[in-house]
Amino acid sequence: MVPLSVLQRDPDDRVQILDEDGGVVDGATVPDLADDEFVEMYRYLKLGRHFDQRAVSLQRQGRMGTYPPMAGQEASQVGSAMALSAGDWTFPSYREHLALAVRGWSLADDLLYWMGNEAGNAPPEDVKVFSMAVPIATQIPHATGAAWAAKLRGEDTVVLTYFGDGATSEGDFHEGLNFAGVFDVPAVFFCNNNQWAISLPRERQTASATLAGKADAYGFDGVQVDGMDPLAVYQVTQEAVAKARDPPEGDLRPTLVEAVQYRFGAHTTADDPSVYREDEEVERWKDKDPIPRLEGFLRERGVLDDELVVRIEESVSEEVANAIETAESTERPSPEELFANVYAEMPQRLEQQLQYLRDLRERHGDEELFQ
Amino acid sequence: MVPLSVLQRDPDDRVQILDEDGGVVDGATVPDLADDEFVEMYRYLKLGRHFDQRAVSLQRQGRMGTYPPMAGQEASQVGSAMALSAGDWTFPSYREHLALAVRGWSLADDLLYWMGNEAGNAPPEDVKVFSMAVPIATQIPHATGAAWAAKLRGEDTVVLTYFGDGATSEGDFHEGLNFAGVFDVPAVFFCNNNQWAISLPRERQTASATLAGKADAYGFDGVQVDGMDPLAVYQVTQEAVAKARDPPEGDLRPTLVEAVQYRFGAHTTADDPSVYREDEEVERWKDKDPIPRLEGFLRERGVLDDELVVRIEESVSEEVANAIETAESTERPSPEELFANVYAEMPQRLEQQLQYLRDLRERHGDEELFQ
Amino acid sequence: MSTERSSQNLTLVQAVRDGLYGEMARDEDVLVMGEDVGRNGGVFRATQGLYEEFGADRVVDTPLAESGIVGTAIGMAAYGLRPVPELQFAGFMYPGFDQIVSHAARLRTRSRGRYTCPITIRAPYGGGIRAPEHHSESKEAFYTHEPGLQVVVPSTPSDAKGLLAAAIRDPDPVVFLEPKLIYRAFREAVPEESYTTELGTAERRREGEDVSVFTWGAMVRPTMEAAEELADEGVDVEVVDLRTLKPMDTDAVVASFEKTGRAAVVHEAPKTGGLAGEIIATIQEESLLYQKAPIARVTGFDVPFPLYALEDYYLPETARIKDGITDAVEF
Amino acid sequence: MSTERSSQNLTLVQAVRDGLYGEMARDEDVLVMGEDVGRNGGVFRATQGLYEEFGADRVVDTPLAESGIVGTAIGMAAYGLRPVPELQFAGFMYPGFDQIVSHAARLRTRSRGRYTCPITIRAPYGGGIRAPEHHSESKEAFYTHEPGLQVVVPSTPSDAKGLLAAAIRDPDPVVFLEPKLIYRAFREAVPEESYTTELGTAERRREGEDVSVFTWGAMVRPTMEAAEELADEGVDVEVVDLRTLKPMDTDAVVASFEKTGRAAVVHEAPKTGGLAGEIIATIQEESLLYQKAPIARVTGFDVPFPLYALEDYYLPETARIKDGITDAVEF
Ligand SMILES: Cc1ncc(C[n+]2csc(CCOP(=O)(O)OP(=O)(O)O)c2C)c(N)n1
Ligand SMILES: Cc1ncc(C[n+]2csc(CCOP(=O)(O)OP(=O)(O)O)c2C)c(N)n1
Ligand SMILES: [Mg+2]
Ligand SMILES: [Mg+2]
Repeated sequence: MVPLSVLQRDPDDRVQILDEDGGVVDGATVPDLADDEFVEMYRYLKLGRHFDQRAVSLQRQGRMGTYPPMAGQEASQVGSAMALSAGDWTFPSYREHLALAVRGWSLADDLLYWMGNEAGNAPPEDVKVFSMAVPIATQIPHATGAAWAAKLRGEDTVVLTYFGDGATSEGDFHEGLNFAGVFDVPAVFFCNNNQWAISLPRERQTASATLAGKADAYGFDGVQVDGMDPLAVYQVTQEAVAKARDPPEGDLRPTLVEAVQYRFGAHTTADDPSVYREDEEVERWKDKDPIPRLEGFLRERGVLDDELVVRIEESVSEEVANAIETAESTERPSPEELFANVYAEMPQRLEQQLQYLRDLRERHGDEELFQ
Repeated sequence: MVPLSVLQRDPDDRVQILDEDGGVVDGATVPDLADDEFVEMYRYLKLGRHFDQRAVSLQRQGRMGTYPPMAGQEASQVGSAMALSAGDWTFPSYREHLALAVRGWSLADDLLYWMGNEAGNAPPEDVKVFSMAVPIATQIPHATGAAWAAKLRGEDTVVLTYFGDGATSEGDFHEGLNFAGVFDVPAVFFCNNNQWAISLPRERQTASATLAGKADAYGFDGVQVDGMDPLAVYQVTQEAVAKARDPPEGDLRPTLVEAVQYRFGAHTTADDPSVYREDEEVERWKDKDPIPRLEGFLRERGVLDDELVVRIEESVSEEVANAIETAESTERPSPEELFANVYAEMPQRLEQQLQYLRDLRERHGDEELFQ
Repeated sequence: MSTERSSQNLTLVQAVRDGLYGEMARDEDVLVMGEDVGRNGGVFRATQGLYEEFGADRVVDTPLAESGIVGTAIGMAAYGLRPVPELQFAGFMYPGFDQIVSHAARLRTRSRGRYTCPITIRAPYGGGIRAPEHHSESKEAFYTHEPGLQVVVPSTPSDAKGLLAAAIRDPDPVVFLEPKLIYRAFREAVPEESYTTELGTAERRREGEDVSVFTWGAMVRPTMEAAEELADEGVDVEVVDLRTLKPMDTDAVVASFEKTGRAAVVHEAPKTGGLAGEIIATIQEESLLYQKAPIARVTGFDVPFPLYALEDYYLPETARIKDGITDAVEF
Repeated sequence: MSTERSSQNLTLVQAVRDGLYGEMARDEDVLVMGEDVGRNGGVFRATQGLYEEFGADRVVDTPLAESGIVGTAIGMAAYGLRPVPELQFAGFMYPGFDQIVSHAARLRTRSRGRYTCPITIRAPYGGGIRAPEHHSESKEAFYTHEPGLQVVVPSTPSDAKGLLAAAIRDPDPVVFLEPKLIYRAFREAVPEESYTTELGTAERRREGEDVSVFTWGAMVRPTMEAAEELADEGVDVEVVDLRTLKPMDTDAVVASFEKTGRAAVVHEAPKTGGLAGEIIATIQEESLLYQKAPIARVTGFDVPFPLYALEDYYLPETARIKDGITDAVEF
């Protein structure tokens, strides 16, 4: 007997596997992962949380520019990224530091990017992640296009793109999903509904009952999932990916996943959330913190104990410290980089401007230029 | 016992009152219009059809520029426009020649506009119609904004905007409807789904089951109506307008109406539909032609006979002939009009350019300029 | 540093807020709308306190959709209100670009004056604050090329308030670009009462005889610095702050140029297609016979605005401006 | 009028179609997408027959959404394809403007070359065919100001084919604007085989000694007419067709100007902020000492492109161009 796909549920009916204490909710099936995969998932959550804290403090210390924290949102990132196959593609926005790490892009590169260096936004060739997009929702049509290209080439690739609740109001969300439905492309549209778009709460972003329900307007499935439950996110994404690759007769490939979650911290380090929301609300959502939930589940399952937690914490600390060390010891980009990647071949006018910059620096020295 | 509003029906369940022969379908209620209003409705349909034929032939004869015909779509225009109150506003696209006439904008002005004269796009002060918008879907946020302004001012006004099936794919459709839901503005979004966006058929425009169903994404009602049934269109629009003005507890003001219809002719006089669609399809839709349907209904009701039809045809011919006469005898705009309405006050540079144009014309004469 | 009773010592962003406050108090039809302008008071605090003062109907937190913001503002304006939409950064105006150029700019023409579009579109603009990608754009030239628009860039707190009030009261659309590098760079005495600074008028920031520099926004300060340094070297620089970029005060440009016969134009935007070209073309049309040297363009490079590690190399700074002026003088 | 076996006598729009055909036949990764480009063959028939030849996967009728068209094309391009999106009219490019300037133009820079965007965005552009509102825009200056873009405007059938092929093969994004006034204005011998015409190179259409005129697209023809008429009056006009507007062949511009010392620039776009300013600024930077007279700008007016009853008054025509050139000569 084939169980009804989670994708077929009413979008208001949120998929959940772990309760707030890490117990398995009634009727839920735990995804078929090996123990070490569960532990890996846990380690990633811890890695993300720790990375986030360190990144915020780097910014505070003036060692990094503006940074968008993700505490509270780790489960969505890890659960979804782990559900992809090696050949699948990720099109991120700007907050998925951890999802990118799961997919093999180094945390050091992520830091480098937030330190103002484009080199950090160029994933290595073997990492199937697109450069981060800052303009809201604009990566959505890119993902549709890439998925479409994969399909046209007869490849087996699935493209997953992340965006926020706020992004669903942009025209590009609409156009990107509409194309995906019409051309039936193998894409997963993963909405990290963290309840806030800077200061605008979800309920003022749209009058629609759910965000997942918006999928209906494009003819494909939408599903709401508890975005702070890594197992539920994993399961939903996995089904969406499987359907994208090989849809059942009569079904379209794309899926809109609404992962309901909360950002514990500020929108970015430049933001002060106390202006627009109550601490109480934050506290209520902290009850859903994915880390203790998965930890509870793993302890119950007998694959995690105090000792392993400590080992994981140590290794995570070391990994983040190394990433920071790498990022901070990376040379600042040469000013000549300004001109290096505008076109494949540098046009004459840019060569002249580059020469002008060289002369200028020679004439004045960088110190005098920027006293 | 309050009958269930038509707006509350499943959008797939199309509202219809007249069958293809003009009989009243089972269970339908005929709108509460006086006999002379029914006859007026019929006269408008005839006016539109005749106007359209004449306009196309004016273009053929080189007496007018490109023109977008509306044959087949008259019922949607008349039924919806008649459902508005005098103080309500219409935000048209480019194909609603007849709806604008119902609202008091002269056919002569409409012709003038398609003859390339902006004067035709400036409705008289007492006509509550906005200038036509050619860029697809862009008028939708304007309508939302106007409705919002009316609400902020505590006025009783409802704003109705027209757009096509193709328009639903644009970001502006999405953003305009989403704002309407969030700010709960008194607007009716009236989609003339004529099955084609130039050469793209409805089913390739979006994978969604209906267009009406897209309303769900914005938290308000969507309803499908037989757009070639003037009575059904009238009824649906009237309910949508009433709800916009005075929504039942818990309901939002806006409505998305999908009026299912067909354009009998070309997209514009520059288009050749035989390239992309079969005559057969056109013939099938002609069975739904609103004119014989309403005519059948009125004859059955005993308010229309051969004599009145002839009188109506004569008066309609005369009205259109007068409109053409007026438009063609309107002086061509003065070249100085180029500069007249760019800003409230003409900046110096424009004054200089105007002077330059004057000198140029004096120096060369218009004939030499445009040999 | 004035301590007069009727003036306050404000930063530029405070003056913007003060200007908004004054116009909203003066005219019920004025309303502010945009992303995070309400309860949050704007990401730069340019609308701080307005929500508390005027309420959610007049200080509107909108969904995240720039075309929707501009498009609904146009509908409101046509209906009779005076919306002041904020777009959060100039680099995020583009999703609303179609509504700006195809509608706001054309409504009056299209309707032969029946419908008008008195909106003021505000956006923080320009580089230099170590912001993420797309946050440092200065593409004023996109807007100055579009007939029907007006474009304003203030460079001082008192201008910011006066020009903003003039823009809001103007019957036609204004793109009001606020150089965020100098949002808090300095304070100035700003009158407490409402006042307007006429659109379309340049302001001479420094009188000089040897060479004219035309600039605006955040570039005024390094230009003034360069001028002072050059004064020590015996070069007397005139600095003209254009303030309104469209319509431009070409009389002021031409008058200054005809006096000095030498000039530089300084802007942050990329050189190619930047406004310097327009200014130079105008000068040579009107005053070629006065011209003693090529007019220097001191501008951003023709590259995408870089992430912040390199932004100092992108932006014209005092030394570059000095060099440019010197080229014009020594030719 | 050649009857060589290997060439056909084509109009400009036929040459565009021929160019698309050739590139699609040559490279499987090339695909055409847009509104009505498939079964309908394009509203100007620029893609006629391609759908039948290459099928619905490579000649794609898209939903009506310009940001979606450009945005998905960018994703395809990053993935390795070479999409050639058509936007139905240049006046309807603006909903896709953000994707063009924020993404197509920046992808290479943003990713330090890891991702690139080899797309060619085609759009019919310019006035003169009695089209409805928004169908006659010529805002090439919006695109020439954006670093990372290239902008091409052909003026002859053979250039159209060669430049289009070059654009499609180019590893970076190209905005390819097709002057629809001359889509069918004349025919020319166009080689049957595929070939490319190098981007970034101007073409001298007429050699002359007295004055240089820089122009492109639909303005080349009235300019040539003006030149011929002036020849009868003893003025020897050199006409340079820029063809690629970004990167511009400034060497060709400067060389011609240094020969004649006098110039006019002719374009349809509004004067203020139009490309003439850029050309003039470049000339005076490089060649001020050669300049004998102000460089005339013969352009559209600073008004929204009017409905067709007045379009003839908006567009520069032969008499206006002659006057402009004469001004430059007689100064
Ligand atoms: C087109 C655009 N408009 C505005 C912004 C400024 N901005 C950055 S993040 C943000 C809120 C995004 O909210 P959401 O989509 O919910 O994502 P989240 O930040 O919550 O992850 C805004 C308005 C932007 N980056 N791009
Ligand atoms: C933004 C924009 N893109 C493209 C066009 C060109 N165009 C004019 S009408 C049309 C099709 C419109 O289809 P639909 O919305 O169904 O309305 P209909 O013409 O069928 O009434 C297109 C693509 C346009 N006017 N505006
Ligand atoms: Mg959010
Ligand atoms: Mg249609």
